Amino acid sequence: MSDLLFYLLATALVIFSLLAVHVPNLLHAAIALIASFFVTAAIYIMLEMEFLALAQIMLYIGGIVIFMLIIILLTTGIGEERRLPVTISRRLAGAGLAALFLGGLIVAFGRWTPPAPAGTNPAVSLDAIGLRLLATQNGFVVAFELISVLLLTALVGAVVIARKDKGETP
Amino acid sequence: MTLSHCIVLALILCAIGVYGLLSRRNLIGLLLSVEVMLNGANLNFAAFAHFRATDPVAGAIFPVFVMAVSACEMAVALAIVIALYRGRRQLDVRSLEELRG
Amino acid sequence: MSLLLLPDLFLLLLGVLVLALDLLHAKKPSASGSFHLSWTGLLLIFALLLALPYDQQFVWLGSYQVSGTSLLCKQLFILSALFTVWLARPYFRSGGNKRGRLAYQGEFYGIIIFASVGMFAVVSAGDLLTLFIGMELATIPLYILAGYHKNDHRASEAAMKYIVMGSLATGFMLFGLSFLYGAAGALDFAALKQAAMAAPASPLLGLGVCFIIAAVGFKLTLFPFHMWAPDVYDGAPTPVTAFIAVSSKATAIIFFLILFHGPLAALHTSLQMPLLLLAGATMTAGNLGALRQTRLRRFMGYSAIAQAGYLTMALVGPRAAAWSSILYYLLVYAAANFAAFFLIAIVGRDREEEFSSLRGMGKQNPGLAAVLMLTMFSLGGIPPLAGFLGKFLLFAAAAQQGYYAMVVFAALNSTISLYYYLLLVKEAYINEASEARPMLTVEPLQRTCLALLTTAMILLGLWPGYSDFVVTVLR
Amino acid sequence: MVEQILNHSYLALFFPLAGFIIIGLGLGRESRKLASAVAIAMATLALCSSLALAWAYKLTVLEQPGLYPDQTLVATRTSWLNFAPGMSADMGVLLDPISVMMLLVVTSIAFLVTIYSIGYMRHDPGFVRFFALLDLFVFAMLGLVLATNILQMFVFWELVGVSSYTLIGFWYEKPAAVAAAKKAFIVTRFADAFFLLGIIVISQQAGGFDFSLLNSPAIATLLNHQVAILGLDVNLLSLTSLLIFAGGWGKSAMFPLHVWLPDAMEGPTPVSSIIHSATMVVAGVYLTARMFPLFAAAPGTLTVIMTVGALTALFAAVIAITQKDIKRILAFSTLSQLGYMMFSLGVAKTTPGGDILVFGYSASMFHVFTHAFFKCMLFLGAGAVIHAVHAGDLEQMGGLRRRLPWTYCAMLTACLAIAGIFPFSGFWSKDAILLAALASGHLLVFAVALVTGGLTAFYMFRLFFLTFHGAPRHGHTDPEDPWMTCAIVILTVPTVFAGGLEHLFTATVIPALPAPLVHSQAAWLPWLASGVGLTAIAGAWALYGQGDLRLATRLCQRLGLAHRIIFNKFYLDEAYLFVTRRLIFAGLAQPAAWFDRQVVDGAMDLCATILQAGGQTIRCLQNGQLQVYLGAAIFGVFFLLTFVYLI
Repeated sequence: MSDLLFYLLATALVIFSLLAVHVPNLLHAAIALIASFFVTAAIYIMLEMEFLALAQIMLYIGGIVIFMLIIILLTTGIGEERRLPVTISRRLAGAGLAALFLGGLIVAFGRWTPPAPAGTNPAVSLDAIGLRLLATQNGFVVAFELISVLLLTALVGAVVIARKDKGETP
Repeated sequence: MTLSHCIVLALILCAIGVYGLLSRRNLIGLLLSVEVMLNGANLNFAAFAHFRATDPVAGAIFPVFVMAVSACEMAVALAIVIALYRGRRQLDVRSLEELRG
Repeated sequence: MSLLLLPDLFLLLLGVLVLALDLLHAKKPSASGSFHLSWTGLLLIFALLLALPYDQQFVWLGSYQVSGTSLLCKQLFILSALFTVWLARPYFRSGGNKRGRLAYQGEFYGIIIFASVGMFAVVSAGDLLTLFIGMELATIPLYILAGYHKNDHRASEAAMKYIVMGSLATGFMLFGLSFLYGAAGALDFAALKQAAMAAPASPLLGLGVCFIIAAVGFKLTLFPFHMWAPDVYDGAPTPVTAFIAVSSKATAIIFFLILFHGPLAALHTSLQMPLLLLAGATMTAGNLGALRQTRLRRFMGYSAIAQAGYLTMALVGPRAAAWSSILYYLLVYAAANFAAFFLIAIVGRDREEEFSSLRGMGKQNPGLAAVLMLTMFSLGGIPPLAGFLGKFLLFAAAAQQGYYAMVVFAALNSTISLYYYLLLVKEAYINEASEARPMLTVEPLQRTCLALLTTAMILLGLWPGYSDFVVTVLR
Repeated sequence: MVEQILNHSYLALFFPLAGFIIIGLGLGRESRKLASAVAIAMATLALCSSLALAWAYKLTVLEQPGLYPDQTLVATRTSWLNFAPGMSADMGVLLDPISVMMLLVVTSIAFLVTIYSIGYMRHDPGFVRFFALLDLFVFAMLGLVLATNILQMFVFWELVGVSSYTLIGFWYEKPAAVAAAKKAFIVTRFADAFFLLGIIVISQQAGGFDFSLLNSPAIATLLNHQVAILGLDVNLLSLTSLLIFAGGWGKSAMFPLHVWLPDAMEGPTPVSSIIHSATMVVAGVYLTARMFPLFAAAPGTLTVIMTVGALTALFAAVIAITQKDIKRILAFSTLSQLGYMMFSLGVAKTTPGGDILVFGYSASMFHVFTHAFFKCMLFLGAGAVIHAVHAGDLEQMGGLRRRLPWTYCAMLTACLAIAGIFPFSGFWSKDAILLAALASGHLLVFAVALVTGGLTAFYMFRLFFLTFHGAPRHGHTDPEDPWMTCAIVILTVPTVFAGGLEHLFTATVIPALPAPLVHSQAAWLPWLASGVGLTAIAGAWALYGQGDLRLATRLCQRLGLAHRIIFNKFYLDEAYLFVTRRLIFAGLAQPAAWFDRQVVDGAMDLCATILQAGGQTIRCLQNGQLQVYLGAAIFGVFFLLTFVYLI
């Protein structure tokens, strides 16, 4: 049962992701990306990572994609990409290289034989995550602090770059 | 559903992202493709954490950090997109050809 | 807590202070408060770094470790940030550069400092997560900086190319880290080391290492991941180019050192072949690419690619040789590159940053031309300048593993590089072609910096005790 | 007193460096008087200190052979570079017979060239810069000569390259000068790439850099085994010694890396003079001599050295016959003489009986010594001629005998010396080399040496007659400059008499040899060599010296034997004409010159073209298209994936 569900979800994920990178209309692509993120969240739940699923929906979908949608609307207008036709040869080249790449990856990965007892870990509880994030031993406090610095820098930088200055000559 | 299947799925997402990067012409489309790739990487972490890792919590936390990092990256990227768009009024990746040689 | 953490904390604090100070000056675009605060702060932190003991080790919260070697790396990063700040100063004044005045001075320095915090984190990381975040913090700010000439198409183009390539690198990095995590089962280096020793031939490790070499290869400009570099070097503002060329590259190579001579040391033997191939291809691509350039920053981009090849070659050496030769070379390379970029900044004040703008320098500014010649000789590896010993140590590190053919290949490559470095010297000594141009103006700050850098290039070559010192610290 | 001198042995190095710093950094462009004063003072001080050092060395080492069995004295040593405990490279001053000899030669020639340059560069706007760079050059060469270890030698070796670059390109307004400087630098650097690897390999194997260590038999034994490199089975000792020799190959401009040397004539003539006589090109020979014990132990290395040397000697001499520019002829003659020194080292191997025969070694060093003086003088004389007629082409000279009497006499002695005529210095050293070649049993090399000697005499006297004899083919002539003449005249002394020191050389350079070989072993050899030389001179006379009978008579009386041969058997002269003009000139020399220009130079150009094409390819790939970059990166990862199979 759960296997079947996984394959269904995996197929959906691949299809939505393909749509996200393939459809000419950017708005549609962004919506496909949102859909693929939702499917990913579902897979996380299957992997017993509820916290991750939640973060996926709130952070990724709530943050990035909406942000991106706004930019798409702001800069290109709906359906802008129609004016940038992608030739079939370009698509083929891209697809060919990607397929080659994937082939290489899978062949390389195929050399790995998973160890025999293929059990699973117990579900990661939210408590464990919270405790680990702020643990003094083997925790992620430093990474947590660093990411705040990163956010601050990116914010400041993005404002500096995106801001339209007065009296600026184009 | 096994670990290998999950990883192959993640690798397929990576290749899809690569396909997008190579074939898209709109710069925002390129950024979308990168997101697909990062999503695949997160899936990888989650899969390893679920099936194999001795320290599954770490694998559950890592993707959250990845999301934050990619949010930063997108914020900066989109700011640059805006700056670029202001100057050129177009976002065709092929128009980026002033710097060459 | 320990004294050893102080530089990192002070640097963080300095970044915040610079940004805060800038808020006070929001109305005055050319206020110099943030500039003075930045460089004095950086200088003090450098002094602090020098004063700290090298023989102690401190692990903070299990994931942040400060040791003698990380202190040495941090000194390098601070120096690079310091010279970047000095180099950037004229760009915020009107008339300081032909491409136009930059705005948002405080933010610029703040971002440089925060990026340096990220580099600090890379050299101090104790687990893969901190390493990853540090690497991103050391990179994402650079995308912003590359596009700092907002109204210049070329700068925006450079920033765009940089961020797209960088994002791909981030994707590779994540896949690599996830495979390493899969192989080790945990994120800390100790677990990784154990896993690598237990099963060095695991394909998971192999995949992880491939992706990581690719990802860090972007930052180190290894062939064929180098292609963004000439474009970004060309489009970004000169101080940013210098910062990318020195700090970002140093971070990347130190990342490799930490990984391949630390947790993944068990794979070192099998890594040598791919690393050497990459190194050989990189130095050739860089040297050939530089042969026919006419734009100065683009030229420096290719030259930096070639240098990355030499650096990578030394990775195959034994641990002590690799660390000492690479750190020494980075120092030497930083001095020569900053000198070159100061010269480019001086030329770029009223002229295009092209080869032909150097003409007449030998007559009008003989001092500058002499510095140019020294810099190019140092980059080309001519004794007694520091570049020679740097290269010698790199080559010796590779030769210690018996890769003689590679050393000859690299040495011949450096002969090619001499050709184009001399091209620049020749240009400076050619007389003014047609129109009479005003003399180049050199600000006192630039003069001081150039004097410092030239002295460093000469002294490091004459008393190369530094590499010896690195070996002592490593023990 | 002696100890004081030895303790301060670094002073010999210090004075030229001080000169460079004072003149280069301290003086402005216009302080010509001061600059020349400082330059002369420093050159004098350097000469004095080196004389004192030689004296102290003689008292300490040579007169106490028991204390210093290998005659080597490290006078100064400071720690410089520590690679590992027990493995460090120092900076120091090494005194042994050849370094002391070179020290004296370099400082004395530098002293004379400095004096000469004051006259020669009088009107040059770069007067002050010239002396600064000259001092730097001398400093670099002295550092090379006195190096105690191979790394120090390499550092100064490259510094010689740098300073020669600045000197050859001294007139940087001339594109040809800049190109020549660059060519010299890059070609020698190319060879140095191998030299550097040689240093790295040997230092790692031996665990040190000192010459005393590297030349010890233990190291040769240690290295003497087969290793697999790129699938080939090679002897590590041969490989290492050849790598090190490659440095000398480039620096001493052995065929086919000689292409830079004729072009280097673009520099001012005093520079050519010092480069060709005592510095730079001799450095390669000096390196070979310095590492000789190692080379001698390696199978095959000495054969390579000998072959390359003999080939260069003959090849360059043949080409010199065709040249028209006075300085180019001298350049090719330098090449030829360097070939002499090189193969002389190469034949210094083992006799059929198995004894070590190092007579070639001392002969080579002796030739370095004598050649330095007469070659320096030839260039200074050529400079004086060029200075007088403002041209370097032989076709614009002629009849300068009366205008430049001092130069004329001096040049005559130098030409006689290089032609190997008794009793001038060249006679003795060339004879020693011929004897070494003969004694080694390499008859082909001996024949080459003999023929080259004849050719040398021929082209030198061709130059001499075309310059000074016949009718003037030029307009205005400047008078002789006292500074220049002074230097030239002083040089005649060693040019004539340096040969008398031969015994000193054989006695000190190879004291271990029980009974030094003397001329009596092949009494016919000096006669044969002189005969060839005189015949060649006569031939040159027949071809180029005619039209001035009075001088011809005087010359013929002086050269009694050749006179009689030519006058009594006139058909010989005809035959000689046929041989020289038809066979050698048209059949051999011109094709050789063509080969040199088109093939050897062309090969270098081809390399450059290939590299440039590579550069163009890289530029084409870098077409600005982001997705091409991305694709390249994807390919990169794809290829990296093979690594998974490697582990």
